[in-house]
Parts: sequence; C-alpha cells; structure tokens
Amino acid sequence: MNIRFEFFGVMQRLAGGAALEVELKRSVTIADALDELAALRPELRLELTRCAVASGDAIVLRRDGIADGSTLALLPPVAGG
Amino acid sequence: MNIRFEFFGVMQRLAGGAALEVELKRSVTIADALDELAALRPELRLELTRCAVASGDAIVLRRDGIADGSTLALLPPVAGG
Amino acid sequence: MYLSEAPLSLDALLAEREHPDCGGLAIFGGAVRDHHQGRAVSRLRYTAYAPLAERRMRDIEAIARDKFGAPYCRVVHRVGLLEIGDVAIYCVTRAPHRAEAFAACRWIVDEVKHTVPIWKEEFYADGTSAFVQGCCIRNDLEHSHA
Amino acid sequence: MYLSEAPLSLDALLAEREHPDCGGLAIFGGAVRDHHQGRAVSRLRYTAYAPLAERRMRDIEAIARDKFGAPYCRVVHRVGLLEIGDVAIYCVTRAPHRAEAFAACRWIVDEVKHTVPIWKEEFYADGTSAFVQGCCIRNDLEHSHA
Repeated sequence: MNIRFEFFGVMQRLAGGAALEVELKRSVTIADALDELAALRPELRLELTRCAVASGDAIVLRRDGIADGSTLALLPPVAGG
Repeated sequence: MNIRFEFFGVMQRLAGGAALEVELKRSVTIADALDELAALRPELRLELTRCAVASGDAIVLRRDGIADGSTLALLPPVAGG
Repeated sequence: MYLSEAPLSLDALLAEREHPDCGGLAIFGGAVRDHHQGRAVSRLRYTAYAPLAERRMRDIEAIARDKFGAPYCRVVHRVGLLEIGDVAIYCVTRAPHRAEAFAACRWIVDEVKHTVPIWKEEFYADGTSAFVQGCCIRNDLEHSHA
Repeated sequence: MYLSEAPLSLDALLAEREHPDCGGLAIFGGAVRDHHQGRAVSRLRYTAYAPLAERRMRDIEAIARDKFGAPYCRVVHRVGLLEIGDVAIYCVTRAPHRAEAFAACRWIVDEVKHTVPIWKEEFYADGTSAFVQGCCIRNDLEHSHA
C-alpha cells in the first residue's frame, strides 16, 4: 500500500525533505509502517522513536491500523513559545 | 502649635473636607496630635486608629515628634488596583 | 509616570525600552467591573496621596527587579473617575524567562493593592456610593496610642 | 486565528470582546532572545504542523476557560522567520479576579510549549543552526514498537 510520510522539525532535516511517498509491503499497523520506513531510511530510526504520528488533526497510536493512501505526519518533540 | 491635617479616602468623607488647620495645645508627638484632633472631631476617632500618617513622601510613626507648621496626611486603609 | 488622570496606555509602557535579553513579557491589567460583592457598580473614583504613592510604586518596581531578576518592571495606576471596563492598573514586567516575569508581575500588583495609598470609591446603580474596605498601612501598631 | 506568519498584534487580541464582568486581564508575551544556553542567537524559525496545532490550541483555550473560570482565553503563535525581540507567542486571559487570570495565562503558555506541534530552529551568530530540544508528544509509549 502507498503511504505518504510528512516530516516536521528535525525530522525534515534528517530526511532531507518535507515528505516521502513509500510503497509498504507488509504493514498492518502504524508501528509496522514506521518499521518499514526505518528499514528504508536508517538515519530516521532513532528520532522516529520520539515522534508522535498524526493523521489530519488527530494523533494516531502505534497499534492503530493504516489504510492505503494515508498521510502520516511525523512529529518530533515540540518546542514552541 | 499649628498643624494642617489632610484627609484621604473615607477620612475625607467623614471630615467633610480635604483639610483642617488646627491649633494644638498640648501635643508633642504624632499620637498626641491625633488625640487632640479626635477630641475636636469625635466622628474621626474610630477611623483614625486605622490611619497611617504621612509627612511628604514618608510615613511617620505615632511616637515621632511634631513641629509647628507641619502638614500631616491621614491615610486610611488602601484599596488600589 | 506612576499616577495618571488620563486613560492608561499599554502601548506606551511596551514601547519604553528594547530588551534583547528578556524572552518573557508578563502584563496585568485591572479593569473596572460592573459588580462588586453582589452590588451593581456604575463607576468608580480612585484617589491617591501622590507623594507617598509614587515613591512606593517606584520602590516596589526596584525591589521586584532585584527579587525576581526581572530587569524591566513598571506599574501605573489611574486616578479620577473611571467607567466600567476602564483599566485602573497596568503592570508590565520583562525577564529572561517567563517564570520570573509572571512572579514579578503578580507580586507587584499585590504590593500596590496592599501598600500604596490609593482609595477606591464605588458608585452604585442605586445612586449610593461607598469606599471599598482596604488594607491598613500603619506600621506602628505596636506603639499605637490613637 | 492561532498561527500567524505575520507579526502578532496584541491590540487585536485585546480588542476582541468587551468583558464587563472581568476585572483581571493577564497577558504573556514570549519574545526571541539574543542568546540561548550560552550561544549568540541571530534569528529563529518556527514551524508547525497546523492541523493538530490549531486544534490543540483551541482545546487548550477551552480547557483553561473551564479549569480556571476565565471566560476569555486566547493564545496565538507566530510561525516563520523571527528576529531578536519579535514576539513568538501571546496569551491573553480575562477573569473576574487576577488570581484566575494569572493562573490561566501561565497554564496555557506551559501547555502550548509542551504539547502543541511547533518547532524552533535557532540560527547562531557563527552561521550554524539547530532545532531546540523539546517535549515528546507521543501518548503511546506503553505500546511502543518503533
């Protein structure tokens, strides 16, 4: 299935871009999808453990399922204000 | 000696005016002066016990001495803000 | 300027200086409410004993700067007749971080309310008026005669 | 409006509504400092994940109104490039009395800093830059796989 990952904060710098579209082979949950992403882009693996994942205006959990065509926003630790 | 009392807040309402000049007969301290004022104007006696007394930009104490021609500001409990 | 007959200007206080080392800005404004202790208030009159009020407000600012490490502390109070919604007091503090800015701002407002010779006369919708009960600022109660 | 590329206007926030029942107005402004952890900062860039950031800021305002009894709570955050002294965040709260206004203001600013998806990239005088270490907003660490 096709998933679009969007990168924010330091993730964007680590990924070298704002987004990446990936065809995932074996993912059922968000956790699976992040594992596949980390396998493709090992430089993201450490920071991924600190990222919340959002879909639209809601946080999704690692155990949640994913649907083909989803966009997942990867949100590293926040520092506003 | 001649002393000018200035009234603020509720003291002004009780005294019916902003100031009163009084010739004191037997006062040595601020406390004496307030006693003589209270004898002249009994309606001020109760509130006088709650007043701080100022001369210029400083608070003076009941035990402090007074000088002829002084002006004493009578400051009841404050409620700014 | 500490006491003002004219409406207070927050913009003027904010423009007073540049503060590149201060990330935290805290402001308090106290406005006239339309009721107090269950009574409908139509307006207020603030009066002050200016010589001591201004000295104390200056001293309170200086103490707050030291006590909280807030390099910029300013407080101003309106006097005269105020309508509902008019601002009676503004306090502006700036400090490197927000905790000190908030703490200084709060402390200054409390100090002004409790120690500065300013009085509040409330005018009620029913045509009566009263001075608001306040804080006694005598500091010689041990030696009290009167 | 919660996120703004344009400079934040405190006057606009203060003008939003009349509040005859609110005597206490508290404001916090967070400005860009010229140094951070010993390094000279020349400017900042804030970025945000807007869909969740705006939803959370709206939720934080609503929670604060209930939690502190402060009928008016607003917070706005700047995004984009900011210079030293520019204001990154304004929070304005109004409540019947000053204690609730201060408490709500402080709580909102803390919540925004700790939970809203906004990131701060510092540009230093030596030409380098770095993202400021922040707060992890994962809420599923018990279930962590990745």
